Amino acid sequence: MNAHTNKEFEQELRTLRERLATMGERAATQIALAMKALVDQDDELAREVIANDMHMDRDENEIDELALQILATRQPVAGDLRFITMGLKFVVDLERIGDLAAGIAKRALELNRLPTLDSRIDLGSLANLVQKNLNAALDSFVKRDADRATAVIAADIEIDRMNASLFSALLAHVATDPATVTRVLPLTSVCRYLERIGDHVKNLSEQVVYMVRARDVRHRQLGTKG
Amino acid sequence: MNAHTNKEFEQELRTLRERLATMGERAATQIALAMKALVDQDDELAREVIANDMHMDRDENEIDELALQILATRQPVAGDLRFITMGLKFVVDLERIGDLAAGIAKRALELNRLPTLDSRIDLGSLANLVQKNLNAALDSFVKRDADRATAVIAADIEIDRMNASLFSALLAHVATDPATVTRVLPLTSVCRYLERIGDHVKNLSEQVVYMVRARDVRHRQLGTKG
Amino acid sequence: MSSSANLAVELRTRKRSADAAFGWVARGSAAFVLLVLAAIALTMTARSAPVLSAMGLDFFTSTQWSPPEKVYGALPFVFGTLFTASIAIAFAVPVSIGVALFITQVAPPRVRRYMIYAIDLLAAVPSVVFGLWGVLVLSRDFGLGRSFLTAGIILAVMITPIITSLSREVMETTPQADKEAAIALGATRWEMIKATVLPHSTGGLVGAVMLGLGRALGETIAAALVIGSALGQITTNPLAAGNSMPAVIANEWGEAGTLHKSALIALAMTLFVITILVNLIANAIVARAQRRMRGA
Amino acid sequence: MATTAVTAAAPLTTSSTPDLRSRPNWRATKSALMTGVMILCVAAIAIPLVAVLGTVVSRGIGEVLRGFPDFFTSDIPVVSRRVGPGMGPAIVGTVLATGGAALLAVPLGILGAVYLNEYGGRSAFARTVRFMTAVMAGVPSIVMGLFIYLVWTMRMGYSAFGGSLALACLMLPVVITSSEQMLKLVPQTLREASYALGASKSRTIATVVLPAALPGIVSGCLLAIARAAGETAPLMFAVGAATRLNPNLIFEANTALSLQIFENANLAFEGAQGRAWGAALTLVALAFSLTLVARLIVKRFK
Amino acid sequence: MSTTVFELADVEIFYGKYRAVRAVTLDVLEHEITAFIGPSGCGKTSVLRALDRMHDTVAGARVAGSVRYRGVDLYAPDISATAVRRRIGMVFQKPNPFPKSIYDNVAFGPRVSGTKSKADLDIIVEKSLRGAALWDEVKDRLKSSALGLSGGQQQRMCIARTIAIEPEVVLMDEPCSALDPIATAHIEELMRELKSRFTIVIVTHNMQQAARVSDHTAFFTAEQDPKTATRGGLLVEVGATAQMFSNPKDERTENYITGRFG
Amino acid sequence: MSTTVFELADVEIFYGKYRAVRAVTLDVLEHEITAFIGPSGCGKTSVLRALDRMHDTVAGARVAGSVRYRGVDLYAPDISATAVRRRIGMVFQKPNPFPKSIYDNVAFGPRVSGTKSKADLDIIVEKSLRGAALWDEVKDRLKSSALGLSGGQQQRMCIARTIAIEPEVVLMDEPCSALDPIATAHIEELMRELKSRFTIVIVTHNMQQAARVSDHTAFFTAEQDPKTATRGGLLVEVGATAQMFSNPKDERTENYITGRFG
Repeated sequence: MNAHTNKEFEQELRTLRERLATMGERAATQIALAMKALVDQDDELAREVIANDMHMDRDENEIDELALQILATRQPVAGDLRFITMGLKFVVDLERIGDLAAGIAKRALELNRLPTLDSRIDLGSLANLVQKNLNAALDSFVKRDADRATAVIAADIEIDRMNASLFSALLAHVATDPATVTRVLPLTSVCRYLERIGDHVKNLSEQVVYMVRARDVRHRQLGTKG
Repeated sequence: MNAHTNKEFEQELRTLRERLATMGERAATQIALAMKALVDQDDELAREVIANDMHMDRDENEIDELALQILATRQPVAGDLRFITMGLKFVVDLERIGDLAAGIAKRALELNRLPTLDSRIDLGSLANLVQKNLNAALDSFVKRDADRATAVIAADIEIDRMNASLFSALLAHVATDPATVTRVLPLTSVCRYLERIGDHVKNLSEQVVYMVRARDVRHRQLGTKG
Repeated sequence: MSSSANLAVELRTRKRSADAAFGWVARGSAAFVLLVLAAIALTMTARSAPVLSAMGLDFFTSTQWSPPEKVYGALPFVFGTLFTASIAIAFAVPVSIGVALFITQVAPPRVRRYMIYAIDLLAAVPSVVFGLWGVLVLSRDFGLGRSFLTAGIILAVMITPIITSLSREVMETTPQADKEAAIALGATRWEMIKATVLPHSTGGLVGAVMLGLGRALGETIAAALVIGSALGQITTNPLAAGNSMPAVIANEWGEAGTLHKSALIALAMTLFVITILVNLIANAIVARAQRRMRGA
Repeated sequence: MATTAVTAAAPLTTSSTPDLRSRPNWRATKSALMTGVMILCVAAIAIPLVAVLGTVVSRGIGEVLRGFPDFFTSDIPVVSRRVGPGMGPAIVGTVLATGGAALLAVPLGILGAVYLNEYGGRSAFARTVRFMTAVMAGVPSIVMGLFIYLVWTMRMGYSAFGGSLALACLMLPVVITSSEQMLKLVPQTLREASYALGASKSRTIATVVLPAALPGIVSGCLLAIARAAGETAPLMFAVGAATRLNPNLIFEANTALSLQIFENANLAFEGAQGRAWGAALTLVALAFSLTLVARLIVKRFK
Repeated sequence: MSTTVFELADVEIFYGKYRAVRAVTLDVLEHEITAFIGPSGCGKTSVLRALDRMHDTVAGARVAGSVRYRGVDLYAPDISATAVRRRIGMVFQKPNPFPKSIYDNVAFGPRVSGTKSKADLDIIVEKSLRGAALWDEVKDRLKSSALGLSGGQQQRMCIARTIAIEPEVVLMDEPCSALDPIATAHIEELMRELKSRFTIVIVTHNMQQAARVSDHTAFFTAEQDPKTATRGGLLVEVGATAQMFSNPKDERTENYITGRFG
Repeated sequence: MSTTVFELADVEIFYGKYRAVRAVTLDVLEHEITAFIGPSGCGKTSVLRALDRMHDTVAGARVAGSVRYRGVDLYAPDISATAVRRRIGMVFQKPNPFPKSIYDNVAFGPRVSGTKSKADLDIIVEKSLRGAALWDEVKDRLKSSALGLSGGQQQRMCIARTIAIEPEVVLMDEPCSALDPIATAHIEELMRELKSRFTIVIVTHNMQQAARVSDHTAFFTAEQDPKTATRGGLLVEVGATAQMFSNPKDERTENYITGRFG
């Protein structure tokens, strides 16, 4: 597509795009750091992640403000409008991802106060998959690549599957050793957080497909969630 | 404020408002029915709630479509624009509330397959508080009552507090009787779902305040979440 | 709602003879102008034939006009006509444009309104009244006598309101936006006039001047009264008595014989041709100016 | 020129107080000077015109008021030397000749203008007619008088109607040109509005275009009539001479105010000159009132 | 499914030898507002004027292709332009009241069509002025000149004058371009009210206006004409307005409506 | 903090005895675009014309209150209107080129100001036309008539003509109302470029245009004037444009910009 005749408008759209990408990167970093804090039992890092969530909240406000200002002053239509409204919903998911990363960090703090679980549950591969998906979703957004985004949506099934098997494993742990229940509970939370992050990533990807293809894939395919 | 000179625009805004209110009511109903299914151990009702979530998804799509169409054809500014962008974010929360209600129904199905827990945990009062808050938030939206919405935001602390105490009670249960762990886990999920619904209700209220007062209360007060 | 077939019937053409008839009546009226002009040209040519065949080209070059000797040389009258008209134009044009500029660009609205009325009224004063004033006041009471100059002045006074009135109308059509553009660029009033009013009005001003010239050339009565009726004078002394084509015709027609009448008709024919030429030149200038204004 | 290096100007940020005071300079002086010249022009034309009108009024008013209203009703003295009224036959003659001319030229001229503007447009025939109209407008009045003498007076004799014919020929191009101008000023959108409402072309012209242009057309016609009323030369060849009232348009020689002024101006008699001034005042008043009515019509409908 | 009022197929409009617009194939549906948008020189006004044979009044203009009105070929040799125009009214860019009274303006069309009775005319004038939402503002001065009305009122009077002939279609050629936002809003509201009784086609160079009022939008643009090697207009895309402005099919449309003018 | 270029305090403008606009107190900041919006008759154009003393050319017009330009009272008795207008340029609603060549149009201002040298004028003309983004389109026909340009080009040439006098401020009175969306977009883009060199004040009745181009917006409206009992204009609200269009302070502003015209 051509550039806008109105260069200020063009610049504002570019800023919005960059802000969204930056916020996405921040979300990915937050997840990675939270998982690192959990694995390394690093209290300080966990607290840092929790503190950093403030920036994500600020991002959301500022991006909303920018989008609103563009809507008010540029009266965008068609592709531009889809992009901006997508941005408005995009930040909701990113902000929640940030909240969930902070949640993982909080659970890490809880776990660090408890004795370590003997046989470690493999949360890492779930976290890796989620992060990979998030990065793919952000990439599909930056490159306006609907096919890539569609692949992310499909990959969410794998996350759900992995989460279910991890959950059974954790339950099995409790069954064999009831005393571990207080330690297992935060871990099930982390599991669920990762799964919810996966859901948000799926939403992000649906927004990307919607923006690029201009048809609503949300809730049409892939059945219900929850 | 006066009516719009453009009566079609006026009608579209009214439709959007009504659709949002209807979707809000549906969300409240879904929570109530899910809790009833849980308490009454009613499998059929639980399955109905899960099936109904489809309607909430459709609501979200249709409201988004309407909002986008209004933005594309009416070029709204000022109060109208704030209302429409609020609507776009409002439905995100309502749709998630719907998902969470369906989640409660799914947990109810799981629990119904397990023996009943001897001493029942009082989830009812938490559910009541959440529903009360949701209704208050919807009411504040319909009546454009920022004070009421602010009260809802404040009340969320009570939900968090109640959730924390329920959680300790559930853990105490497992500690005294390790065999109950498989039954307690779904209950902790329900707890968490209710708390998350509470968070979404808080978000809804923040949107209402934003729309009415035109200043961003989101994330400014009340510290971080998660 | 009628079906498509009914609709087609309804939309069908009905003969509109009244419409066509009206068009032809209008066309016929327009053609009348051609008819009259052709009749003028034919009649005048036919009637001036005798003197032209008698005198040949000498009619236009000879300075001798002597009806008793049947010698008819029109040159002095052609000269007299052009000379008086030139004097009139020389006086009238600068004054007219100055007055028109004053009315349109300088005068306050109230003064402007009254001046416009005054000028329009003066343009309607019949030429014979100026002639009367010229002969009884200017030449007799002021002692200016009957001369080229007297005739020129009378003609100038006569055509000034006409040229002023037309110039004013043209100048008023200068778009306010153009004038404001010049003012907004820091121009003074005179700079604004030079940049917008004058270029915009060029075509119309030329038209106005040419119309004035046509009037001055063709004006019979005022000239006949004050020019002096001298025969055969070709002199650039403005105070000398002279004669002009229309004045000669008016003064001599009454007592003219057949060939003399033919000579006077030939004189009228000459006057006719000169005014047509003036008009054609004026039209061409106006058209060119308009083309330039349109930016082609 | 295209190779000239152009550097962007530095922003004109002058935070200091700008000097905007007026001070004398050549440009302002020149402008004032030119305004002065214009005022001189006004004076240059006002003086002779006021003198002419002043003389006409001061010399004419006495003549007109002497034995009022005899000046307007009595016959013209057969003996020019005689002092006294009146101008009755000349006034009637002027009205007859001018009125007849108007009846001939106005309908013909307006229809011709309708053709030129509404039908002809830029067609070859219309362009020819337009050009010939301009030529005809330039025909000197005395030529028109001669023409009428040759085609009419020589056969039918002197009469007011001959004058009418001559004046009509003079008026026709003026009426056509001014009417076409007025029709041209009627916005095309009005015609389109009428067509869009299902009106035919003749209906559109009759009920929309002509009414819209009417004030301008009437005013143009009145000005043409005013000018015709003051014409002298064409009447000399067509109207003849008379001293008695002749209310008949078609037959018998007649006279007119302008003819009387012309004839009496050349006579050295006090009475004749007095009557000439009286006739001049009458003629001027007639022309003025027609002009004023024309202007009022335009102003009223603007 | 709405009735199709106009059916244009491969319409081209020529001024002399110049092909001003080509490739116009579109349907206009009953009781809808159809908007024509596009840049200057895209031929949108030419196409509008082809719908009530206003090109007949312009020397050298010619319409090729098929223009059908309810199935009837409007350019068939035996079709009367005045009869067509009495079915298909037109409102113009600048308010163009006749220099007559308000009453005579509105009664003009009915009188042309043969209505003479004062009583009938009174009823028509009142009904039309009410229809144009102007009655209350002018009922006390029906006999005063229409030129004394404000610009917005004049335009509404022109609409009243048009609907007084009870047309089936009202064509509007940039009816608000000479008006301020308030008068524009009133005219737009009036259009929405009128569409229950008439079919409306509007040309506008204000895209937002097309978005606000129309049900269907046709986007025209100007491009090099491969046949004549001059710039000429053509139809790019027709579609439901909401879809055109949120999700146009053609990239040229998207570029234009989003303000990417190259 | 930007420098204040204009400082208006309690400005009122009279035409004869009629008070056309009142209560105008606002600042115009350097290197910004300030837009005046509001319905017809709100006095926005009158206020604009007060900024370069264009009211001097209208008999009976009078400006009351204080109009300060960089601290200087523009209406002080010893201030020269022509000197003011050389500092403060103006672009009008309809493109109004002089009937001269493009070159002579642009060189008009500099010539009036005393620049005679052909070489200097050449440089000024090129620079100004480049500044108005018109150079490439007209460099090969500088000597042909400016009236042969398209509407949008004419308006850009008028802007070039204005910036040729190197003013500090450019006032624009609805500069795009006679143009189509594409020409409008180009003029708007030009305005955004020019604001790095000039301070711009624009009157527009297109609210979206104000939203698109301006940094600050002043909203005027027309109301019953309590003093004269006639309808007159007044200033309602001034603010940053983004804020005015997303969150105006005054309800009258909100009603107007959202299209609630009563």
